[in-house]
Amino acid sequence: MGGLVDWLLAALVLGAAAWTLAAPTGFAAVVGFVGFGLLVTLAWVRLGAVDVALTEAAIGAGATGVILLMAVVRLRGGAEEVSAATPGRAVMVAAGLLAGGVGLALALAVLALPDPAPGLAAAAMARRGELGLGNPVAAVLMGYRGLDTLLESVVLVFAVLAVWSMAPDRRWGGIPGPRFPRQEAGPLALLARLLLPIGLVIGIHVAWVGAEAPGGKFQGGTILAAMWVLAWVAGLVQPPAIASQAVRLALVAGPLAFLLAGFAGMALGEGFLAWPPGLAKPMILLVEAAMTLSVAAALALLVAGPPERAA
Amino acid sequence: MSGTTPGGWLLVLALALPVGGMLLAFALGGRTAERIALGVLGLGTVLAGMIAAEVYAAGAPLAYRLGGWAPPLGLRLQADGLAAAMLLTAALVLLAVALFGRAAQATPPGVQEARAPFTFWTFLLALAASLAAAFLGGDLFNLFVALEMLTFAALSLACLDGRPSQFRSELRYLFFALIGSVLYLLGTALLYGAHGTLDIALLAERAGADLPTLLAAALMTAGLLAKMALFPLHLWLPPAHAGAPPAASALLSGLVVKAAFVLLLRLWIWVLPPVPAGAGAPLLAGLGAAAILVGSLIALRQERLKLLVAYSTVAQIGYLFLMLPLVLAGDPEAAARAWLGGILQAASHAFAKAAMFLSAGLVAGALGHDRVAELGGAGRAMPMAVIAFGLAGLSLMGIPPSGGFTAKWLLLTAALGTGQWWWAAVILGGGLLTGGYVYRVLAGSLTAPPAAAPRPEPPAQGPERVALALALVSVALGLVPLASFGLVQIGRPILGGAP
Amino acid sequence: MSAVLPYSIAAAALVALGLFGLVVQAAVLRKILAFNLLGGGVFLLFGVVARRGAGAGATADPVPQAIVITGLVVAFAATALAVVLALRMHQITGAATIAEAAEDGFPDK
Amino acid sequence: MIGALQGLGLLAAAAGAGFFLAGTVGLIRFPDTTSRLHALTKADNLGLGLVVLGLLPFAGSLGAALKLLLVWGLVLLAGGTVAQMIAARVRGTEPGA
Amino acid sequence: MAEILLLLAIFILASAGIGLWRVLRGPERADRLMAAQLLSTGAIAVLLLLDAAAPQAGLLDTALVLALLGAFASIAFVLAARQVERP
Repeated sequence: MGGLVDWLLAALVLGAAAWTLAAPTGFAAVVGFVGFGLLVTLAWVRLGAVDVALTEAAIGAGATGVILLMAVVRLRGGAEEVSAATPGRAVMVAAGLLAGGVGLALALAVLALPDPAPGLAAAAMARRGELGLGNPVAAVLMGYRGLDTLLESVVLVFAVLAVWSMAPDRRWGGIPGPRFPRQEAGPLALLARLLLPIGLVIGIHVAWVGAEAPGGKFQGGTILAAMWVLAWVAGLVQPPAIASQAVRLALVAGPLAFLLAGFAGMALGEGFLAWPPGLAKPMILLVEAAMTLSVAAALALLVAGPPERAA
Repeated sequence: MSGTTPGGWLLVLALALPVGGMLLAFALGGRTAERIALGVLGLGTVLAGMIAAEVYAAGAPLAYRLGGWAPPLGLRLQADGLAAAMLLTAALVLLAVALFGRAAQATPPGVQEARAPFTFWTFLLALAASLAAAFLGGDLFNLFVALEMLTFAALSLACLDGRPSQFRSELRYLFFALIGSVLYLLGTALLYGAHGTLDIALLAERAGADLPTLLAAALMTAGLLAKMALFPLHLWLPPAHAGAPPAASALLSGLVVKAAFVLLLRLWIWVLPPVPAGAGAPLLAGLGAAAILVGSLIALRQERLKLLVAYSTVAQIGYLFLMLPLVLAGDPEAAARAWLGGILQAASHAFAKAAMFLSAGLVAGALGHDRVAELGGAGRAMPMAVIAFGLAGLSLMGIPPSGGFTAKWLLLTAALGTGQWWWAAVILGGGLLTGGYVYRVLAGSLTAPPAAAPRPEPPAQGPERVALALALVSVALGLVPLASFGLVQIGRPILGGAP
Repeated sequence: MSAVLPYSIAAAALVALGLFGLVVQAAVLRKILAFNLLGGGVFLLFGVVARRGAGAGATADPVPQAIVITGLVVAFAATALAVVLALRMHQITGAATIAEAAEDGFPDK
Repeated sequence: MIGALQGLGLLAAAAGAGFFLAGTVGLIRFPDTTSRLHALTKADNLGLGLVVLGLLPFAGSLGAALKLLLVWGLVLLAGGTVAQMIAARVRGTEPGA
Repeated sequence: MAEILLLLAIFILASAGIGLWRVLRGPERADRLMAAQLLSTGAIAVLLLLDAAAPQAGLLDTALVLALLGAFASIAFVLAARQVERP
């Protein structure tokens, strides 16, 4: 029975992916991609990776889908250009052979992986107690491979600045994205107002439980970012000007807190990015809180895009 | 072996300093970003020098175990000769470009913060952080994150001018970079599945010539080649590099592609067992040889100076790949020569190419155009920039005495020593073609200006001096006695005894 | 443990589909989608690896799980940047593809 | 050993699954967007509602039961409002795909 | 019992899959939005059933996030499209 679920799910995932590629319009392709993200979320659950399922639900299907949907309504026309630039049959066949060959080799290589699989599950489970964390994935992210997480949170700052830097010179310091009219009446305005508090609670809940159960700063931060975007498109809030000091601080708070905690470990003689015994859990929670804020700010600003209006 | 060594804390600082500096520059903004960048990059140069000295003195790599967790569970930073040499090269070029940028990328008076300068200074630090992460990382996934940092930093620097025509070439650049990253990541998934670790030192012990490992290596190599723009994946590079402002082009061509190269060496020399690596190396070197010839030939035909310099990058990257079959040939003496030659090529090209882009930018700025055919009068108006271009050109050609000469000579003798004379022929041919395009530029700039032309505006002295200094370093690398380059051999696996 | 076979095949096929789409699709938005499918295949492969390494009370090896979480966030940032570049290009030039980049953009200053 | 409540729950969940199927059949058979929308709303609201009701006896804790209800509430709320929205757009001047 | 719940999950997944194919074909944008909605609801139901069949920490939270973001994505899209399409 379980096997049937997995085969069905794998087939649906591939079907949605094929649709995304073959869809007649950009909009249809994006909807196919959102469906793909939903199905992949289920696949992660079946693979025993609920932490990833949560992330995929929030980022893969949610945030990526919204960015692409908002892009597709702004990107119009170009049909002739696209068909002129679409490669001919020979290239198609060559690309198909190349891609198929890579896929086939990959499938064979996966089947050739050693059994029992080498891995770090036992080590990761055994030592998470030293960090006071019940969730082994959180132990990897904040402990064993903390540098990855630190650098990744820095990548988000890079990405936000990279997006901002695409603006025209005269818009620097201004407000990102289009202005949305305030929705006073109608079902949408009501729904937005109703959803906001629920979403905030869920976002904070997901970020908070991350230490013990699936969840954490990235997933929770994404939900909070989504709620901000909702308030924005409903006209309830305006994006802050990118010159604002508060925005800059919110963006760097997480990585900076992580970096400082790393040095604190060094100062206490435990080493860079080491969590001092006894203080590990509270320090991690503090850093996670700052990271949640920064992730939420970064993702929301990535959705909002480069500054388009004067402050 | 993977524990923390004395002096390991230097590695932490070398990474954390630019990371923290970037975050602060971003938060504080405006002119403060420039001040922070200058300070951090200056300190970074000192740190890189200290690391190199420490590695050289110890005769062994430095390592730092992060968070106290031992690999395979934890991560480590490590600096062997390769990392130390590249870190020092990067620090010097970054500092030079920062000094150059003080004039070109100053925040205009009367404004609190402007787009291009703020982006430039912040991403200069971002680039320093990314390069430190890429050179010092000891774990393949950690290096993936470093590659992604590099992508964002490099792309934004390339877009700095914000000209409408840029977006198309930058999108192409982004796609190549992203595909490269994804293929690299795919390889790490296979390696983890096969060996249960991504730590380079542990993988070196565990990896065999099994299907997952070989496919992983092939995918990762393909990804890195796309990022390095090795022929035939080079088409994205010239428009992207040539379209950026000179300071950014210098970094992109001089440094960014080298980070992917260091990862490639980690993969081929450390992780892969010698036998399959030896079998695949001639293929890569063949592509490198094609890059040298094709890139140089296209550079010869360019009408725009910056595009000419960018195509020269395509060609010079090719030389780096010639070292692989020579290092892996199984002759320890030739391997040491080829290794030094390859790294020296990477370093001297970084200095020379940065010098070339900076001086080309100065010339283009003063003349108001960069058409190669109409460079007349440039030599009279800004002799220092033209001399810098010429000296850098000597190094790229491989004329003694210069770093480029020593590098190419080492590769050449290693090729002859291992009986692979055909690579030697490529090196010589590439040198001649390089001479051709450098001569075109120099000859053009040294002619008298056309009578009707407006008098070119002489540039400020400071930036010119920076370009000249970089060119001089590239040349001076050739005057250093070979024995003092022992640094780069430290920590290199000895592959002589391949079964 | 038996559950991984369907997902192994799906992961390999997704990589193939994504690569094919990246080469063949002309519109930038479609290329971005194909890149995300390719990325999805890579992440799913990590998922297979994680599942195969389940043990010691973990339903899947936590290390590849953490890697995927990191990777998903980075992929999102890359997608956002690509979308912004595509929108800017579209806004300024009206173009929807990146065909023909070569020597079209070096006006005199 | 299945308790009576859980047995009833299974029945309700099965009925919910039936509604999903009915919704799908509707989607396939109905000729125009508006009637397809009706089919979908049934599947959404009733199908998931019955599944949630059916699973309540299986919930390990009060918190879990509340989460189940919250999920249903969110889907109801969003589904209903968005369906209205879509219907308005279909009647209005939606330019098509 | 767990088998029955799994069977129901398969049933819902399959019917959502078939419905998905129909609606994705269009022809209207609204049809396609419905496709996403249908799959989202189906996926939520599957998650709930899987959790009932074999309780696992985080499954309900995942369903909650899907429900929340499904609602969010639909509204955000409709509002954004309204804004952009205004002449």
